[in-house]
Amino acid sequence: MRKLTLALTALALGATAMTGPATAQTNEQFIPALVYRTGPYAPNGIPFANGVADYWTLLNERDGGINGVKIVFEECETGYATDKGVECYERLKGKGPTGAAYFSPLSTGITFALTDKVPGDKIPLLTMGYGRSESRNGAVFPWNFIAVGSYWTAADVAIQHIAKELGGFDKLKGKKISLVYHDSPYGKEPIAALEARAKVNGFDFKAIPVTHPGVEQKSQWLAIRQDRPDYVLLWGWGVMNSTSIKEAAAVGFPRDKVIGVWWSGAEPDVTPAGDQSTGYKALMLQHGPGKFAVHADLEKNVVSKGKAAAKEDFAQVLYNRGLINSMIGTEAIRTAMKKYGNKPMTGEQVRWGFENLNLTAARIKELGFEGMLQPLRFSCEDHQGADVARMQQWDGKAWKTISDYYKADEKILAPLVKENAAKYATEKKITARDCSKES
Amino acid sequence: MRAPDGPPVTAGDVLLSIDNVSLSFGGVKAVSGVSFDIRKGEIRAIIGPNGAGKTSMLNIINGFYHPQEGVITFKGEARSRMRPHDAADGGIARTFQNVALFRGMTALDNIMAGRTLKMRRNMFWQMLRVGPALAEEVEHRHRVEEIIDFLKIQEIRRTPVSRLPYGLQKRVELGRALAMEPELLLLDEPMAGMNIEEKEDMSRFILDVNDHYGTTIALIEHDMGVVMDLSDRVVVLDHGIKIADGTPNEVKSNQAVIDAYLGVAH
Amino acid sequence: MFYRETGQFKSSYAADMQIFPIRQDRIALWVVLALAFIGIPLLNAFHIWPFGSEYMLRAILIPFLILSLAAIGLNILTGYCGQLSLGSGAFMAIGAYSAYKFATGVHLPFGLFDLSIPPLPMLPSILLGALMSAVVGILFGIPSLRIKGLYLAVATLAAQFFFDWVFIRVKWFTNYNSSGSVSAPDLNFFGFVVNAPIERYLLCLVFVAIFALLAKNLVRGNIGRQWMATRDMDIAAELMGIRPLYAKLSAFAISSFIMGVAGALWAFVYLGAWEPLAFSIDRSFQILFMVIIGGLGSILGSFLGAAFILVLPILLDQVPHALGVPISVETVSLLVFIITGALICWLLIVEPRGFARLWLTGKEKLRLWPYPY
Amino acid sequence: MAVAFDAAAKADTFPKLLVRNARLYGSRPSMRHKDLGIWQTWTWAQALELVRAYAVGLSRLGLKRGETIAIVGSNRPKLYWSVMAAQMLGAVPVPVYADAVADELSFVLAHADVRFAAVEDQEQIDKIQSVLDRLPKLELMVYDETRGLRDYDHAKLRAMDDVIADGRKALAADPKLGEWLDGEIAAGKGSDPSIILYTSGTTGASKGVVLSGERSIQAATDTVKFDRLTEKDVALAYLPLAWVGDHYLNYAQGLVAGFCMACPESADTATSDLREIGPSFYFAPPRTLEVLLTRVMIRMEDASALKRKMFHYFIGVARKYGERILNGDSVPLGGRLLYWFGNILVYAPLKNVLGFSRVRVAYTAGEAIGPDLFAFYRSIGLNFKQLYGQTEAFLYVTAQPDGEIHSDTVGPACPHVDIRIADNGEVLFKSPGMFIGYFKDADKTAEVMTPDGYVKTGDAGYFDEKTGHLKIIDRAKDVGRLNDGTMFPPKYIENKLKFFPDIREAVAYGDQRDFVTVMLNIDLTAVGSWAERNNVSYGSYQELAGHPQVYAMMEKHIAEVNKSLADDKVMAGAQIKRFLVLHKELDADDGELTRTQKVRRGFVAERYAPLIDALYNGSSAADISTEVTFEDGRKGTLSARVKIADMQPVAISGTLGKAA
Amino acid sequence: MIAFGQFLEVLVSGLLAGVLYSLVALGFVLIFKASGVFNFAQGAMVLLAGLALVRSLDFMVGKGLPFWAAIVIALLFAAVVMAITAWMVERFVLGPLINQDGLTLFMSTIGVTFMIEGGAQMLFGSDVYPLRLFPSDAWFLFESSFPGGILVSKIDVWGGMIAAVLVVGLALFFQKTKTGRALRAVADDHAAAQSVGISLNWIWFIVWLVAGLVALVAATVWGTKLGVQFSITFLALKALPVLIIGGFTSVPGAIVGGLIVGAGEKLAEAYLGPFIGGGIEYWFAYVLALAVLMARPQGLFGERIIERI
Repeated sequence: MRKLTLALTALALGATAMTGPATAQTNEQFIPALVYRTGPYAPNGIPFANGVADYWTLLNERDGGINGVKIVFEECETGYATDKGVECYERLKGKGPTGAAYFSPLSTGITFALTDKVPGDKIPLLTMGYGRSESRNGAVFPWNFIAVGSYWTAADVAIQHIAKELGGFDKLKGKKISLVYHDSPYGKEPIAALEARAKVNGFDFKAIPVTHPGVEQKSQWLAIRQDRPDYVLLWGWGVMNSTSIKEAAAVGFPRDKVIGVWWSGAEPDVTPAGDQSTGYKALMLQHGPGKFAVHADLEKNVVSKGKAAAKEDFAQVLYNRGLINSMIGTEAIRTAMKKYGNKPMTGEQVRWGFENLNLTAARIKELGFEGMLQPLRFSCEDHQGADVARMQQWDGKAWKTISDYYKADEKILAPLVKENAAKYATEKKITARDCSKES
Repeated sequence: MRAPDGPPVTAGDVLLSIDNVSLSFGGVKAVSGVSFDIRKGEIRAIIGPNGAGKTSMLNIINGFYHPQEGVITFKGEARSRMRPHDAADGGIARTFQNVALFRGMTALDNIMAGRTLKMRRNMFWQMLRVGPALAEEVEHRHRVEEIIDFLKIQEIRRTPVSRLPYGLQKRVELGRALAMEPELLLLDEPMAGMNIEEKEDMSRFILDVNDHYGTTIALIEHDMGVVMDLSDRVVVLDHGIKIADGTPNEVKSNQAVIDAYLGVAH
Repeated sequence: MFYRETGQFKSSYAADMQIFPIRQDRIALWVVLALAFIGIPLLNAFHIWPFGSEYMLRAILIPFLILSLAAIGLNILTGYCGQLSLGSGAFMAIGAYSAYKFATGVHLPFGLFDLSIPPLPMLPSILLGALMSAVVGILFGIPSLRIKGLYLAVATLAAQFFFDWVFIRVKWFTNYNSSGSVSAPDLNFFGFVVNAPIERYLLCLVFVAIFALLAKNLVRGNIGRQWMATRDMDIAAELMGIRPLYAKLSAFAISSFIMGVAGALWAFVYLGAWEPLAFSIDRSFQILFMVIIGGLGSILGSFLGAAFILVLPILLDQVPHALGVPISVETVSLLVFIITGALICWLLIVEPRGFARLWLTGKEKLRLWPYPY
Repeated sequence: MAVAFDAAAKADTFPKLLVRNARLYGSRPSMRHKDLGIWQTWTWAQALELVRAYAVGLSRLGLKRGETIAIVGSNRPKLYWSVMAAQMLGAVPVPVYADAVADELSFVLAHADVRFAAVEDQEQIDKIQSVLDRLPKLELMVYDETRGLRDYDHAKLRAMDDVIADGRKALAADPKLGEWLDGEIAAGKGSDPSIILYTSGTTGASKGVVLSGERSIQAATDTVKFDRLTEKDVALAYLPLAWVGDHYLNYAQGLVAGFCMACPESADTATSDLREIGPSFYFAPPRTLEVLLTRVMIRMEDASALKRKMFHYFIGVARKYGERILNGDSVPLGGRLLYWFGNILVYAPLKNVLGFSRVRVAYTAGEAIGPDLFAFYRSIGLNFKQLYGQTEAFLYVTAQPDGEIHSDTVGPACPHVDIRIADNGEVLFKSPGMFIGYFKDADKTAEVMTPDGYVKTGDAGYFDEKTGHLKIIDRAKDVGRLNDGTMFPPKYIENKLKFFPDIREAVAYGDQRDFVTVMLNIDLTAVGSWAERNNVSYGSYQELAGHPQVYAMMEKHIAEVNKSLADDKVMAGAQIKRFLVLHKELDADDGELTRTQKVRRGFVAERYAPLIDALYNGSSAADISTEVTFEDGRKGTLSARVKIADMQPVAISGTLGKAA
Repeated sequence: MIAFGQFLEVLVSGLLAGVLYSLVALGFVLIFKASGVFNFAQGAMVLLAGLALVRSLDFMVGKGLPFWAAIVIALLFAAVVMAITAWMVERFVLGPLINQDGLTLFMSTIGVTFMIEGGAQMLFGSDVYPLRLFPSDAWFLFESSFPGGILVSKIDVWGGMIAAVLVVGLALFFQKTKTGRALRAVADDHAAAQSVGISLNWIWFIVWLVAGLVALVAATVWGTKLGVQFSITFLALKALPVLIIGGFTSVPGAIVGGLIVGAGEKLAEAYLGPFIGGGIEYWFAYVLALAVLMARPQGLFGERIIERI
């Protein structure tokens, strides 16, 4: 009998959960947040999720929402698992008066699965700095917004930086560059761009996979020790990053010749390795850690009121990335409101907002993000909006920006995007939009 | 009684003969140089003190052990090596000293499992379970029900065997062996651990099987009274060597047998 | 109590051997089927709680059905044939990727053996994909002839990790997609494109219903008895003429086939686009949990186990939010972990044979009511 | 199949009925038998075909009109068909109890002059062969079960299947044979002896009651109408084949109504078979009902406290309203509602587990039934009724019509039955089903017949003034008087005692004595279970029976009976003064009970004379040593010291109940 | 010479890595040996022990305690946490499940895994916590013979030494102490052990405690190597092939199995990987294990399974 009662209670509770609380007021914009605050990738997931949440709180606290429309958000724990992510998506997509404004899953696997679903539900997918690189092509991927940078951008910029360190692109010729990557679609994304680059610049490229989760990389790094590449690119996530840095140190590979992608360039990636991380470089998704104008607002309106999600991760790399992620999303909503009026936006309207989002330097400054982000402008064809990145280096205590902005070489990347997008379109029988006809 | 595959054997003929068979495990001789035969239709007992190699002998006959030396001739076909399921195919069934039923299944399913070899429909038909597959299943169920009736275990048909008392488990095991319609039935201590009443029942069943189905039976048994009552001929093993062979009366008065048993008693 | 069996006698073996010999069970089954095939679509069409929402269909019912199917597959191998396997994820992956290849066209550039198959329709693709899974299942089942129990379980992990690697490494499987992720083609069945959640749900339901029936037929037939005999006492089974080779490998084949279908559905119908991580070791464990919690050697148990392992955490996850309790998602998901773990332990203590046995015990009680035993 | 005689003609023999049924209900089941795991079923058409073949087979073996054929075994289709096949040939079947010992068997077979015997299996054959020297006339035994008979000398044995197959072959080969058989069927006259049923007889050797087809069918037709039995009904044939009850209720009524008779797999499985087949027409003697109720109560004792409480609560509700609802009396709405709940939670499930869910008409008879016991079954919605009858009447004398049910009466006379109460209180009757006479025993026949053609039942009874129903008190010759003249109907007292589940059997003494004493038999199941619950340890039946706590319990029961006797002015003087608990169960094998499980009072009194002496001489214990028969037939001696307890009589209100 | 140097380097690092796997595998072996339970929770226990250790260490260092004192107290604290865990597991999970079959017990340890993982993260946080107990740079040996020398990670050597001490310690525990001998008795025959008055509950508590302590030791090494974080639980998967090869019941088997797996997978990755695409060490370890099982179905050191009827 007890069993039954328990089961019934659980069922009843679950049932009420599924109907959704009847708290929805009309003037609210619902934004879901797929987060992972537990499990193997929690160290990276937590700061990002905090940044995302804190920015929304800031808007509500400081501005009373977006143009007077209050932001309501709900987190759903995915644990970085695809099926859990899909469940969260289904759970949250219909909430609020107008449904979910957009989704940001912060997981390549979930992104893939959702890419298939969002066109049907008409909800944009904001995958800032991750996901399918070819989804930059808005004609084929109308609902995906791989904002700020793709892995191909990253790969290209990394090579550009190496060229600069070496003293010119001609110096790349004959050099050995190895990629140590997480053996998954995420880790494999840059290979196409790097291979293209290798062809152009004439360096030896070698890809070295590390099996998930990457707790054991001895053989990979012994191979590197013997192979003696000039540079090692690191495309890891979670525990793999710090392990790579430690192994690099163990085999005596100079840390300043290791260049990580922006997902390998945050505090949780370097602190476990301690001093051994000193000198390690990583790409920046334009921004780095540190406090900017927006942080002052946050401290004033959110932190001081005890409403911040952040703790010691405040102003860290991934926290700041979370802020930018939310900012781009909310600015897209704001843009949409210009067209559709100051009321909660539907996903479809938000998509229009994304496509017409133009973050000028002035606007970025106004928002308090000056120094974190270059101007960004989406269009029907371009769902990336920017293709620049910088380089940072860990000095043992903090990340220091060590380069100016590099612009990715469109000559190399554009054909890749075009080709892969076309392939996707054929496979999925999608007819690409004609962007010239879009308003 | 349908005759299993193989040349027809008439009553009184030798069904199985063991010629000079030896078996050892890593130097330890379990059976050495044993020869005897089993005639069609008889009840043949294999007796001997503990460790005499009786169970090893049964294991050799149904192919579970492969003797290092010697030849086994079954239905006129000599074999030195056969897989257990070949023996089963050839019409040898057995029961086990410690009941070896399929514990997760009901008595009915256990006995039905004994029909495996007789069932011919492939997996595809079984999956659909229509037409010929269902007909086959029904036909074999009918045969199994006859055995259930024969052994008077109707009441426990649907009971998982693990819940049955020991005596009934033994009976189900006999049923499972009978379901194979064996020509030669090997019984390894069919009455071990039974009380007098159960023993009487089991003796009755063994005689009935022999009588009703005409099955040739080779059995190992400790209870000398039972052996003398049941069997037509007895072979006596001691330490892996045959020490006597003959009718119960002959064996009873054989000095070597008396010594062997007395030796055990000391 | 609700069972009134008096007068339900059987005058033929066919009637005696049907899946549900008790009339009340048959009625219950028809009610459940009617609800599943007609009730839910109707409720969905008129947006009536709880099946009116897409969430219920897409996030709960569809994965529940697909994982139930996978659990049935594993149950045949582990529950009926006694071969513990941790490679379910791999067999699902083989089903998924093979179906994908058949649906998008197979081209094997082996020089002389240049094999080209044009893209096949969806149904044959799925079935052929499952067939591939069955073939691989047989291959990886061969060690079971020598290795038993936990050792075998860990050995099946070899298949799991090997295929994890294969589908990442061998670009051929992903049609040379740069990232190695694949996206399912249209679910076109005889010209009808399955797309809406309710259609997807019905598609899964049809597959699950058919395979559950076929699986049930197998396990109660001759081959099923061979499996169970092998499971319970392999030596005795062999001495009775059951060939361990045939029994075990057929279990591997059937089990892998069903898991292959489940894998294809999981990829095509549930995820739509996927990477090998969708079929990782976690999936293998998840399905094993379902089978054990649901009840080894029970088709019904596969459904109950899938419901418990899949649905319970989802429900628990939403409880605090539904009640308006302000707990962070982190705490909630950790609590869900702890509670799920505790429930598993508790259930095992109450009934180590899983839900199926609990169900049977309950049913037995109802049949004997008002008697206590 | 050509039916030679006029179908419209009245079917006055059973074979004619069989032909009629094959025509009317050809595809409906006539017989079911739980065999090989399922209910093997034969339609009326199949049955006719089979019986015809069987009859031809038997006739080819030499069975001729007017001869007798013994039928020995339990309820099996083939044995019923043996009866039919014999009747088809005009031969007279003589059923014999399957559990009859060799002596009884040889008496009947010899007395009935059988040349043929249809027997069930090896066991019966062995039994007959052991007394073969006393049966010089016996020529051939046909047997149903072949098992174990392979090595038997088959000079006097035939397998039934072979006989049937032989008959079938002959029928197929020679079309004339079929016509001949049709002629034989038509030649059967209603007034011919149809069957000889040997009464078990509470005293002396059994007598063969000869019944005619015409009369049997007339009686059965009346009762079939009375209870509105149709071809859609189902009955479980689980009572002894040789007992008039089975022959009447199942065989005769089955043929008349065309309903299906189902034979259980074996006696052991009768309970579960009953549950499976779910009969709509049911008969059980009070003893069976009593055992059943005891079992229910004991099993419920092991239920959880909540369930037990619920069970007893709703049984209480049923006792309050159930019978009234069944009788169609007015019941308050609340009561109906409670009963409705009770039906869902208790009564219907209980009927289901007992196998009574589909019972439409049920009878009990054979001895008086405890009012509480009777009320219990009726209260849960079972239409149990009482009937009164005997072999000589072909069972029915009286029966209770629906809605006129009283536990202490046996109902009014059946249709076409005439009842008269003799001066000495003995019930006399004249009925359509009345027997022709005792086989080869004209003296005895004359003894029980009055000159004007009434049959003496030997039972004492009277018509109840209120209801007009017959009330049976006891055997006419058993009703005695105490020395002070108080009426002493032993059965009446015994039945009151036997209603306690703990008491299996009671034997009361008092005729021509100063006071009433009883010997009790405890019910091992009930008392054993009680002992287990109360941590009373015992090593044997004897030890348990003699246990002081058991005595204390019995004392309580007797005190209750005394109280109820004291309430009845007539019976108040017959209170029990002393009692003892017997150290062994009364057993049919020892001759203490009849085969129908009735106490042989005289025999018991003789056998336990020292105990009875002790009951009346005031001693507190007595030694007894008796010979017992074990199951395997061996004999042994059992000695014990039995305690005797005294009772305090309940004060009697009003005048002493002297002879009225 | 270069090739040989490389080979040697890969081999040595493989062997040492294998020993680190053995540290985790040992915990499995202890529990399986004594109770027949395949303890799926061993990985989670390493996480719990590591988190308890590193969080208390950080806390005390933050309070200004000298490092050596902090580390001693932190180790004690972690040991107490493991003891409590062992007690709870025995009291609430395994105790009630006594006499159930292996699969049920295995499943129950999965339940335990969920609880430990949830509980550990809830109590101690789900971030990554650096732990620095052992040096993590490397020696370069024989630089004279081989160009660049043979690289040997210091932490791996530390791990190896700790493993050696642990094995010796366990051997002494099993041979010399009363409890240890009782454990062995239980391993041999549950019923017999019970009949001579050894409380099975006490034994199970002890064995889980010892396994917990082994997990703590593994956590110190692996925590230093990876930082204490959730991913540490994945080590269990690396320990499984070690177990198979060594046999579930053998302590030396766990070590030898570790050596074989470590060396095998590293050599395969280094010499086979480049030809078939790399990233093969994970499955290679399992295939290796499978190959060993095909030859010896009970593992190299497992007790021989004798087929009897």
